[in-house]
Amino acid sequence: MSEVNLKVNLGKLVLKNPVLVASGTFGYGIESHDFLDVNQLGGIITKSLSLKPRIGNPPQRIAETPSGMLNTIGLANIGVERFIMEKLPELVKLNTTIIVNIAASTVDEYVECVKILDREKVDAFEINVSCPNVKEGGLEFGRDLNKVGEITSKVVASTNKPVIIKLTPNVTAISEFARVAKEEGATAVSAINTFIGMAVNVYTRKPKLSRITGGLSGPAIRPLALAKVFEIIQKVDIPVIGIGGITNFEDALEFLIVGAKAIQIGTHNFVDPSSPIKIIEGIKKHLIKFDLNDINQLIGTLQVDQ
Amino acid sequence: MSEVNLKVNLGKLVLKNPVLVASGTFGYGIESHDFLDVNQLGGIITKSLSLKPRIGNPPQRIAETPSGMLNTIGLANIGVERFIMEKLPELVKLNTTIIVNIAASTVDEYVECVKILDREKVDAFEINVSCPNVKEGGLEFGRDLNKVGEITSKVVASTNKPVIIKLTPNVTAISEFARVAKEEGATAVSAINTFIGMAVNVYTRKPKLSRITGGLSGPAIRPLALAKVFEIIQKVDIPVIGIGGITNFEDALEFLIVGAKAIQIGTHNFVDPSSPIKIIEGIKKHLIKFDLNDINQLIGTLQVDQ
Amino acid sequence: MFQTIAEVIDKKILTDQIILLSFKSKILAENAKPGQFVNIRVSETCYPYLRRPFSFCDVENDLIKILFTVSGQGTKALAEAIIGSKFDIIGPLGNGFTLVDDFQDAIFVGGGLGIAPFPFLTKFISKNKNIYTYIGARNKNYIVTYGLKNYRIATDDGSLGFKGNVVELLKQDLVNNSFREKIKIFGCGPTQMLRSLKLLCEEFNLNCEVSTEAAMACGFGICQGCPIESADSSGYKLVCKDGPVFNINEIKL
Amino acid sequence: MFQTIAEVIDKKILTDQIILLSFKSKILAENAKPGQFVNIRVSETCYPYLRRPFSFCDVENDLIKILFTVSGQGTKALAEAIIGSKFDIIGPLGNGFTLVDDFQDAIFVGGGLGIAPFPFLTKFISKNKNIYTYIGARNKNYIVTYGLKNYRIATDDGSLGFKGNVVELLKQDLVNNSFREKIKIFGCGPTQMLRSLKLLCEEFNLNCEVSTEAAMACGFGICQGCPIESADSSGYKLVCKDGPVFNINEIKL
Ligand SMILES: Cc1cc2nc3c(=O)[nH]c(=O)nc-3n(C[C@H](O)[C@H](O)[C@H](O)COP(=O)(O)OP(=O)(O)OC[C@H]3O[C@@H](n4cnc5c(N)ncnc54)[C@H](O)[C@@H]3O)c2cc1C
Ligand SMILES: Cc1cc2nc3c(=O)[nH]c(=O)nc-3n(C[C@H](O)[C@H](O)[C@H](O)COP(=O)(O)OP(=O)(O)OC[C@H]3O[C@@H](n4cnc5c(N)ncnc54)[C@H](O)[C@@H]3O)c2cc1C
Ligand SMILES: Cc1cc2nc3c(=O)[nH]c(=O)nc-3n(C[C@H](O)[C@H](O)[C@H](O)COP(=O)(O)O)c2cc1C
Ligand SMILES: Cc1cc2nc3c(=O)[nH]c(=O)nc-3n(C[C@H](O)[C@H](O)[C@H](O)COP(=O)(O)O)c2cc1C
Ligand code: FES
Ligand code: FES
Repeated sequence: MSEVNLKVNLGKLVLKNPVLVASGTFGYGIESHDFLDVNQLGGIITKSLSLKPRIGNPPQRIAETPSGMLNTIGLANIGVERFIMEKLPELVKLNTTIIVNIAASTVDEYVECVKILDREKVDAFEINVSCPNVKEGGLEFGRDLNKVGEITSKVVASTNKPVIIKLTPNVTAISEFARVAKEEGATAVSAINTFIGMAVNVYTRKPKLSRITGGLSGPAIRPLALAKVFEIIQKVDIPVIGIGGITNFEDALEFLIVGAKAIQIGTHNFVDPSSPIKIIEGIKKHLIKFDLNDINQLIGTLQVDQ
Repeated sequence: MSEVNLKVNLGKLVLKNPVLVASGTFGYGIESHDFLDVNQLGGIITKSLSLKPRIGNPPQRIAETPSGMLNTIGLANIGVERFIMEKLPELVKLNTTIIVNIAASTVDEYVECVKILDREKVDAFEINVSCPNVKEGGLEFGRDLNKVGEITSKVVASTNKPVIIKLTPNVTAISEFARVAKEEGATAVSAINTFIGMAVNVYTRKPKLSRITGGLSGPAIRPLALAKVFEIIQKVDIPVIGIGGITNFEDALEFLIVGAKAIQIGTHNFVDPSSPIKIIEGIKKHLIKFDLNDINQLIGTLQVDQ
Repeated sequence: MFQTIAEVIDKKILTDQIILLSFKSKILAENAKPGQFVNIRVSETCYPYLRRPFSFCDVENDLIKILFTVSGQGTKALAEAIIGSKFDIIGPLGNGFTLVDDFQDAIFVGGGLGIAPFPFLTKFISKNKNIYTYIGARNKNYIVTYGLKNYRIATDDGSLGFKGNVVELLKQDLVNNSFREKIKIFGCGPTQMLRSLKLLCEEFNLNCEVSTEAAMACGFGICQGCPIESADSSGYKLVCKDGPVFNINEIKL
Repeated sequence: MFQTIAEVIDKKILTDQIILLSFKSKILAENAKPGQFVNIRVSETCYPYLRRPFSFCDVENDLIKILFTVSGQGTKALAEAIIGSKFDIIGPLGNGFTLVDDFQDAIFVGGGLGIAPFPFLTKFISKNKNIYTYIGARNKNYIVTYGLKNYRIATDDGSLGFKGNVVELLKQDLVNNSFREKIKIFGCGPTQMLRSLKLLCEEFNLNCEVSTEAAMACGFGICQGCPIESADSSGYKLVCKDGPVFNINEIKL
C-alpha cells in the first residue's frame, strides 16, 4: 500500500492516526491484545479513573436497545493508585498515545487525580464531566457551564500535558461548553459521552437498569453525535474528537469530514474488538481510492451547497 | 375477547384508547384507510398546519440511519384554509378524536390558526413548538422557556378546546418546558418531537439531507424519548403523551408504565401502516393476560426498587 | 393499495450482480400496472428499518417480479432471501405509464436497472404498435434483456453494442429517421440519463414519460419525503403519489 | 481468547423449542474447557447489535456445539441460521469448572437450559469417578438428555419423572444416602434454582460450583457490564471474567 499520512495534530496533542478507543470500552488498555495490535491505534483512552476505587452500580448494568445499548456501569474502576501500580507499567510499554480519563465528584478530586498522574508516563488527560451514571459529579457538572469552566481551568493549571474535556450531549447547546473549555485552556474536546436513556421490562414493569436511567451508546446515536460535533465545529475553534456509534471506516469518515480531528470507537469494541484496526485500514484505502495522501486533506471538507 | 377499558382521560381531553398517530406520519388522516380502520384509533393528529401553505424543503428530505430515519420535510403542508376545505369534511366523518397540529413562525400565527380552526369540528390542538427543520419558529421557540410560555398562554386564551404542547427533546431539561406549559394552561404535553441529527455521504462528502441537519425518529430514539417522558412525569403533574420509536405494543407499554397517559405512533406508520391497530390489540391482550380490565391500572405503575 | 404478505417463489441471478425475484401475490398481480411499484419491508427487525421501493418488473399469473442489484443493506437482505421466505409488501403504488396516448411507436429507454419496468410494460403495448427498446449500461456485464423485445444496446465502454450512452444511440436512430410512426418515449434510469433524454425530446419535440426515483419512507403520500421539483418552480410533486411516472415536461431534472 | 469466523455445520431441533447448533472451529474446539463460553455475533447488522453468550455444550473433534431456545431476537437469528452460514465468534471465555478437586461423585444439577454445559463436562470427568445428573424442567417437553449420563428427571408438573423441582429431587437422594463417595456438585440454571442449591449445599455441607449468567456486552472483562455480588458484600465480581463458574460460597444469589 502506498504511503498515506494519517498523523493529526490537536494543538499540542499529536496522534499517529485519528483512531482512538473510547473510555470505558477498552478497559485499562491491556485486556484486548488477543484481538488487535494495540500499537497500531492512534491512542488508548483508559476507563474513567477516580481517586479511590469505585465498585460501580448494582446489576442490571446494561440493556440492549435498537442498534444501541444502555449502560449504568457507575464508573466501576480500581482507582488512580492501583491503576499506577497494576496497569500503567504494562501500558507505558506500548507504542501508542496513552490518555488517562479522569472522573471525580468534586473539583478538587479532579485536580488531585491529575496531579498524581502527571508524574507518570501518560500523554494526556481526558476529563469526564459527563457521566450520566453517578450521583455526584457526572452530569451535574457537565450541564453547568461554570463548573465545566472551573474544572477545566484548575486541571489545566495543574499539568503541562494536553487536557481534553469530554462533553455531554444532554444539553441544549453543547457548543457553549466547548467554548468554555477552550477559553479555560483545554487542548481539545471529546464529543460526545452517552445520551440519557431508559428501558422498561413490560412484563415485570421494572426498569431494565438498576439505576432506572442510563447512557445510550452505539449506532443508534451516531446521527445525533454527528450533529453535536457539527455544532461545535461551526461555532468554536477548538479541536474536536468525535465519538458516537462508530462501527466502520465510513462512520469514522463522517465525523472527520464534518471536521473532527480524531474519533473514538466505543461500544463497537464489544461487538468487534478488532474493528479499530479495520477502521484504520479502511480509512487508508479510502484515501488511496480518492487519490489523497494525507488524512488532513479530508478533515473538515464537508461539501455544503449554497 | 372479554371487555377491557382502554379509555384514558387527559384532563378535558378524553380518548377512547391511548393509541394516537403522530403528526407528520399520518398525512391529513384520510390517506391510510386502505391499511387500517381509522375509526379504531384513539385519535388522529394531523400533519402540522401553518396559516399559509408551505412547499417544504428541497430534496433530499430523508435518510435512513441505524434503526431510525432523519427527516427535513420542512413542514410542507397545504395550509389551514385548504385543510378546512379539502380534508376536514372527510375527517370529521370519522368516529375518532381529531387533533389538529399547528406550526407557525410567529406567536400571532399560532393564535390565528387556532382561532380559524376553533370554529370547526376538531377536538383538540397540538401545538408544535419543536420542529427542527424550519428557519423561523420551530426549535428557536421550543428551546426558549418564555416563548413556550407565551405561545401556550395565548393559544389557550383563544380556544376552549384542549391544547397540547408538543415539546422538543433538544434541551437540557424538558421538564421545565412541561412545567411552563402546565402553568400557562395546557391540557397536556406531547413528548417528544425529533432529535437533531445528521448524516454524511462519505463518497460525495455531502450531507445526506438538503438542510444538513434534520430530525431523528424511529426505534433508535425510543430509550431517549422514554427517559424524557420519565423526567417530565417525575417532576411535573401534567398528562403526558409519549412519542418516540414505538413499533409494537411492548414499546407502547413502556411509555404507559412509565406514566404516559397516551402514546403516538410516528415513523412506524411508514414501515407498517397497520401497526396502530396491532398495537391496540396487543395492549388489550396484554391486559387480559395480566388479569387487568382497565388500562389505567397499568399507567404509571413502574416498579422501582428501594 | 394493499398491505400483503408474499412468499418468495423464485430467485434468478441474471448476471453476476442482477437478481430477478418472484413473489406470489394474487392481489398485487391482479392490480399492478406498468410503471407502478411496490414498497417492501426487507427485514422484520429495525435494521434496515424503512421499506424499499421496487418497480413491477414483470407480472405473470399470480407472480410479481422485481429486478435489482445489491447496493446496500436493503437489497442485500432481499438478495439473501431464501425461497419460501415471506415479505410484507405494500402495493401497487403510484401512477403507472399512460397507455391511452395517441402513438404508434413505443420507444423504451432504460439506463442500467432503469430497464426494470419495461418487461411488464412490453406486455401492455397493444399488438398493432411497435416497440423499440434501448438498453444502456456501463459495460456488457450489466446488460439485462429479460422480457425485452426488439432491443438495441449501448455500453459506455463499447463492450457490447453501441459505444456511448443510450440517449446518443437513440438520437442517431432519430436522426436517421428509423421510426415511421408517431412516437412516444418511455424513459427510466439515472437522473443524468433523464436529463439528456429531456434535451433530446425538446430537440425532436417528442412526447415522453419517465419513471423517476427518490428516497422514500412511506411510498403512499403521507411522509412528504420524496419531493421532485415541478418544471414551473411552483413547488414540489411527490414521486410516490404524483409519480413515479411523470410527463418529462412536468418536472425539473 | 480468539475472534474467529465459524461455519454452521449442523442444526438439530431436539424438542419443539430447543436447538443444538454445531459450528466448525478447530481453534475453539482445541481450547475449550467445560463451563467456558463463547460470545457470538448473531447478526452482521446493528440489530441485534451486541453479541450473545452461550456455554460450550459439547465439543467433538473440530466442532463446537451450543444448546439454546428462542427467547429473543438474538436466539431467533441463530435459530434461523442456515447450514453453511458463518458467524463471528469470540472464545473460549471465562473460567470453566474446576476438575482437580478431590471428589469421587460428580453430581450435575441443571434447571431448564442450565444443562447446557454438562454434555461437555461429562467428557471431562475421569472414568473412575461417578456421574449423577439431575435434570429439571417445567414439563416433559423441555427435557433434553443430549450427551448426559445416568440422569434423573424432575418436572414441575410431574409429566416426566419426579414431580417438583430438581433440587428437591436431589435432596431426597441425599437424605436417602444414595451417594457413597465424596461429592462435588456442579450446578447451572435459573437464579431461583441456584438459591435452593445454595441452601442445600449449606445444609449438607457440600462442595459446589455453579455456572452463572448475567447480561453481557463484551464477554471478556472490559465493559464492567456483568457484575455479580460477592458473598462478603465487598463489591462485585465479573461474570464473564471471574466466572461464569463460581464456588457457590463466593457469590450472593
Ligand atoms: C419508485 C421506485 C422504483 C424503484 N425501482 C427499482 C427497481 O426496480 N430496481 C432497483 O434495483 N431499484 C429500484 N429502485 C431503487 C431502490 O429502491 C434502491 O436501490 C434501494 O432502495 C436500495 O436500498 P439499499 O438498502 O440496498 O441501499 P441503501 O442502503 O439505501 O444504500 C445504497 C446507496 O448508498 C450509497 N453508497 C453505498 N456504498 C457506496 C459506495 N461504495 N460508493 C458510493 N456510494 C455508495 C449510494 O448512494 C447507494 O445508492 C426504485 C426506487 C424507487 C423510488
Ligand atoms: C455465560 C453465559 C452462558 C450462557 N449459555 C447459554 C446456553 O448455553 N444456552 C442458552 O440458551 N442460553 C445461554 N445463555 C443465555 C443467553 O445468552 C440468552 O438466552 C441470550 O442472550 C438471549 O438472547 P436473545 O436476543 O434471544 O434474547 P433477548 O432479546 O436478550 O431477550 C430475551 C429476554 O427478554 C425478556 N422477554 C421477552 N419476551 C418476554 C415475555 N413474553 N415474557 C417475559 N419476558 C420476556 C426476557 O427477559 C428474556 O430473557 C448464557 C448466558 C451467559 C451469560
Ligand atoms: C459500557 C460503557 C462504559 C463507559 N464508560 C465510560 C467511562 O468510564 N468514562 C467515559 O468518559 N465514558 C464512558 N463511556 C462512554 C464512551 O466512552 C462513549 O463516549 C460513548 O459510549 C459513545 O460512543 P459509542 O457510541 O461509540 O459507544 C462508556 C460507554 C459504555 C458503553
Ligand atoms: C417524516 C416526518 C415528518 C414529521 N412531521 C411532523 C410535523 O409536521 N409536526 C410535528 O409536530 N411532528 C412531526 N414529526 C415528528 C413526529 O410526529 C414524532 O414526534 C417523531 O417522529 C418521533 O416519533 P417516532 O419515533 O415514532 O417517529 C415528523 C416526523 C417524521 C418522521
Ligand atoms: S415516500 Fe412518503 S410521501 Fe412519498
Ligand atoms: S461482559 Fe463486559 S465485563 Fe463482563
